[in-house]
Amino acid sequence: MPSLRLENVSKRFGGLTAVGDVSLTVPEGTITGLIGPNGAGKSTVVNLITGMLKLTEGRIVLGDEDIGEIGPEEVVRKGIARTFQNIRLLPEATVLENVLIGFHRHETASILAGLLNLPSVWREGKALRKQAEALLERFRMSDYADLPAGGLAYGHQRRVEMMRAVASGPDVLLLDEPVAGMNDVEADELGVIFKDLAASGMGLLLIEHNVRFVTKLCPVVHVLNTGRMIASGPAEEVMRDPAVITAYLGKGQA
Amino acid sequence: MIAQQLINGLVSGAVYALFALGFTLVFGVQKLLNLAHGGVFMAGAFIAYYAVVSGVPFWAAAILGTLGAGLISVLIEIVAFRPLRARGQAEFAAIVASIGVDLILVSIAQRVSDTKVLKFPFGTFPIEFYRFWGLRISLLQIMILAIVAVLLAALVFYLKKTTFGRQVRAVAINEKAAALLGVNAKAVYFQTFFISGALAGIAGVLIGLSFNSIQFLMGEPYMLRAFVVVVIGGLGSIPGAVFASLMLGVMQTLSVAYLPNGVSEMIIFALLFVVLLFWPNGLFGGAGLSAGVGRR
Amino acid sequence: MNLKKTILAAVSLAALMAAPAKAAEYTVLVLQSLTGPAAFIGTGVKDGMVLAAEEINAKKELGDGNSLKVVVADDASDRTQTLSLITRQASDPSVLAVLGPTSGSVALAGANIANELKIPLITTTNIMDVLKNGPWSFILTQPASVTIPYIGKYTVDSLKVKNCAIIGLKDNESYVTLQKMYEDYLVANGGKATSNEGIKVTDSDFSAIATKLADSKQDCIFVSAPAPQAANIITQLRQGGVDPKTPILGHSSLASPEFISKGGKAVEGVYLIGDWLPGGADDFGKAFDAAFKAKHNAPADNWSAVGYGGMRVIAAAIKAAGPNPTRDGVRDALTKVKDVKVVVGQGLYSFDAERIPRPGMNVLMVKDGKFVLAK
Amino acid sequence: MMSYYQAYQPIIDFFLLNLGFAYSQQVALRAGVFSVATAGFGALGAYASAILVTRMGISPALAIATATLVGTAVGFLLSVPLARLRGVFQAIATLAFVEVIVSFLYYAEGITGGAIGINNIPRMVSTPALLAAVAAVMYVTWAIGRSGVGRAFDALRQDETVAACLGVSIRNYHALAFVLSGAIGGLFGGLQSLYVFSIEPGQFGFGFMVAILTAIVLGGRGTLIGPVAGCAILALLPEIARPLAENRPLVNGVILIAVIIYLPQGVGDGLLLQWRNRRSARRARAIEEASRAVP
Repeated sequence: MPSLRLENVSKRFGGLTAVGDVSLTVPEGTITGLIGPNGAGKSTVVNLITGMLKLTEGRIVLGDEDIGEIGPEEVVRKGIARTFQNIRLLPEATVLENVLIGFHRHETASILAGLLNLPSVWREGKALRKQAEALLERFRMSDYADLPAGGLAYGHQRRVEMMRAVASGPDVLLLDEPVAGMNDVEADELGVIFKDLAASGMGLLLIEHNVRFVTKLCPVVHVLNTGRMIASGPAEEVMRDPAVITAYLGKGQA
Repeated sequence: MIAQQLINGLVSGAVYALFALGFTLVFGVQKLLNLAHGGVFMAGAFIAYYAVVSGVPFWAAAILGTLGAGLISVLIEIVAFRPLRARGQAEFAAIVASIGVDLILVSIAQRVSDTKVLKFPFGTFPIEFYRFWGLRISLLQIMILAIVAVLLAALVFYLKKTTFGRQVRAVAINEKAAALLGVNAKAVYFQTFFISGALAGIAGVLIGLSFNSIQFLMGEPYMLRAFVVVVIGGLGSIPGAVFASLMLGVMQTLSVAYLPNGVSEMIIFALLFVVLLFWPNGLFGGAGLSAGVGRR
Repeated sequence: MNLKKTILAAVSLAALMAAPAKAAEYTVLVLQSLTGPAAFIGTGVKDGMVLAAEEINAKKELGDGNSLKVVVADDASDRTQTLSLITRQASDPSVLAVLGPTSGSVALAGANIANELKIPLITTTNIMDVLKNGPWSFILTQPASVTIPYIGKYTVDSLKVKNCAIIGLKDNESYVTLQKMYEDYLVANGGKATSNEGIKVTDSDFSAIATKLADSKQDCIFVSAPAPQAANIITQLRQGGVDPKTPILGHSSLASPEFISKGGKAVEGVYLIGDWLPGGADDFGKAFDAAFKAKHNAPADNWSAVGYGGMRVIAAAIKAAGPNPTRDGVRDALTKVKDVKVVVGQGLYSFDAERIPRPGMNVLMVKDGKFVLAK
Repeated sequence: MMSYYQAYQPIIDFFLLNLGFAYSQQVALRAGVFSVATAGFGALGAYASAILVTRMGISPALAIATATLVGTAVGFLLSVPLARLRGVFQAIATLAFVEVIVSFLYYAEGITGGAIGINNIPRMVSTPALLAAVAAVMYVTWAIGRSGVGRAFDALRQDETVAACLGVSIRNYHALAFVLSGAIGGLFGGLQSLYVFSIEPGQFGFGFMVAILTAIVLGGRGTLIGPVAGCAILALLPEIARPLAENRPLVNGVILIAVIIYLPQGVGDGLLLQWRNRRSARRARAIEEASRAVP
């Protein structure tokens, strides 16, 4: 699977630099960490990769293809999926329906066939349903398949969002604070699944607030502060970096 | 004659501007379309009319119409818009709810006026004409241009130079962030709706006065014009609305004067589609609103 | 207690005996636009019709204690309502005829369904297509081809002008027909329409048209719009500097008190035609005007006068259809209606061989804030 | 019984016609397209079939097929500038579109008859034909609900950004919604003009637009039964109480506000969702109890 590279990426809103000169790589089969305090620009990085924001400078490359200009729909088709910091499910749809829409980019039945409900459509529908059910099984959510997603508990909603992203079959998965608001037990349960996904060859970019969680999972961690990359490297090393400590704890503590 | 027609066009355009400003102001702050704006405009004219026929002097009736329209507009915010905003995803719901409000206002007006076309009594405003360089311009036309200019200046001053104006712009950019900074978003919405309604109300009074006609459907053509104005000028843009209104007024009079009967309407709306196709944010950029999901 | 009962029984018995054996109630459906865009026509027509029916019943004009039963319905100019209401009422065999619908394509749709269901129907409109639709549909008002020559002739023969600017509604079919007919009349007499300004019923800004006409040359201006809007147009024409000596003319839509109340001094001297001379042209008309005033506390307008005549015409047809009238009988009698006394035009209402009504028109002018016959 | 049916037959037929237009409106709203163009599509379809039948003597079936095609084509053309725009622009532009169509119908007298419209159109459409057309449209609506198209529409309606991030092409699916809305609108416009004897521009204006929009907001934007519920309620209201018929705009206004605030999914969709929620609450309880039973 191809890996994702950001090369000297910048994003300015008017005079304000949200992200400045950031470079990082998400290699296949690993979980890469991206941490930083609130307002450091982590979500901006995700939005730049997924085609929601225009780059001011720099390149975003997947494998050897520049994907820095294409829109969000195209980005997905290139093999990049994401979750949202503030969970965004389709509230009226059931858990299963939320996951099914994740398969959208793999659907092959023609629109005309869909309008007429031809056999090709229901054959494909059946196959997708099977795949979705397998995914539910993997995330231990089978019991909730027919429940409206909007009414689920917080942790379960996070899982639905993740399943939906995984359903699109990405090479690179961007997780925007996936364990925010979860306790350690719940978080570690998800950690297992992440490792599992990485083992299958997928590259994961884990954007987190929870330092403990990131150090546990990620061999390489990048630290962002006020839009700049202030440290990169193995987790333990980075956490000892004085610049990182200052950024996290404030100047007085350093 | 062309100079005379330009004056006619500028006067019509100035009143379009008054109407469109209130409409675009609410959109700029709320990102919601208030399709009841035409109804509020009509209500302003109705209030002033019934005040005049019950003996109130015209200037006081005009103020009553303006304030009344402002209050109706605030009422719309409370009854129809606020519950929707609280729920989120109000874009579509606001369109529906404001159409509903408009239907109610128009039905009430139809009932009150018994479907009749009303007119301010003779002598409500002196009819005087001034002639120079072969042109005729009435006292009323001069007054309209003056009022529009004054109100426009006041509005710009209010938005750019006062605390309230800064708050409005803060809420327009990001309601949550503004709230964190201590801006009372509810108060901002109240004021924008009031100003928007008052502008519509005074436009209604001026139109009713200068074109001798107050009736329950009078908002409809102005609402349609306002669509063209905000698309060309950019939704939420005040200079855009003013420029587009004047342009529209002039275009319309010139097409009545020089083009075959009936095409002016089609030209105007065709223009709307052309602008949408090539400059979806309007010729003046609007309030930094992107049209659709994509890199911005 | 007992006594009371006995008296009651006696009274009702007496009432029964007093009623002649053949006493009958003839039901007529008055289906007009009482709400919606054509309500200004429909409401007046309905008021006139109801008044006429009350008079006919009070004066026992149908004889033998027979009476008219009027069912009033509103279609709001909505064809769904028109078709539903007519279909439903027609399924009741006691309904002999329909007076309505008011105008526009709703009237045409009404005519279609009446011919399909075979029930006599008199629309308020003057559209000839209603007659072409079949033998069961009639028109109450005179088509443009009958009325417009009255004002056309006045323009050409009395005012001696024939090149006129025309301002007219383009979104209402009766107004369009009328102004076209007027143009045709001018052309047939060697004149022409110098310009043709289309307006919409919600328009109120006529400054551009006024400036244009102030600058162009025409011998007269013909305005085809509802009364208040026409008053507004003429006011703006005068303010826009149109030569005050240019005669301004219009058709029967101007024959409403609103034209004068909204136009004031600006409409002085405007020529128009009317079915109804306000106040009434003869004793019959004056009596109607008085009765209307007594009932509605407002003077009768053109449309209530038209409606009054409509009810008189259908009553005459029902009477002529003899005892136990059928829809067939009423229809046949309608085609033979001749010289029914009405309050419009020259006072006598007949259908000609093509079922076109011909009570005639009056050419009026505004003088000192009143409609008077134009010389 | 038979005469009873005859007396109410127009109500049934008009219900079916409105239902068709309601599906045209629904398919747009379902995909998150804020279009009110159905009135314009209906007008074009109606005039197309009326002109073909009355002036060229073309068979009704062919005329209605042409009407559908005209609606489809115009829906596609409209989607070119509008499919990529935000909702409010779509609303404004489609309102203006209806206005352009109506102005054109008044203006192009030679083709459309101007304000007089087209009259004496033979009635060539009967209840069975209307039923068949409604059934066909309902089938397609149902099929959409079962396919990826429906999933994409539903995703777009509920959250455009999420849909885009899952690879749903906003432009393509909004264009598809415009095309479907145009096709259905054109089809029922064609049917209508061969049913009501006469057509004129005014009937396709603001009033028509509001009536159809009210039916969908009232019934629901997402399900097959939404339009049926909405149209049925609106058709029955004036039959239940005449005052409701005489104040129709007022009633529509109150319905629009009340429903969008208190029952935003509409009566049909809302009830369906409520039923599902109640069932799911039971399920959730059951799951919880089961997990408690196994320590």
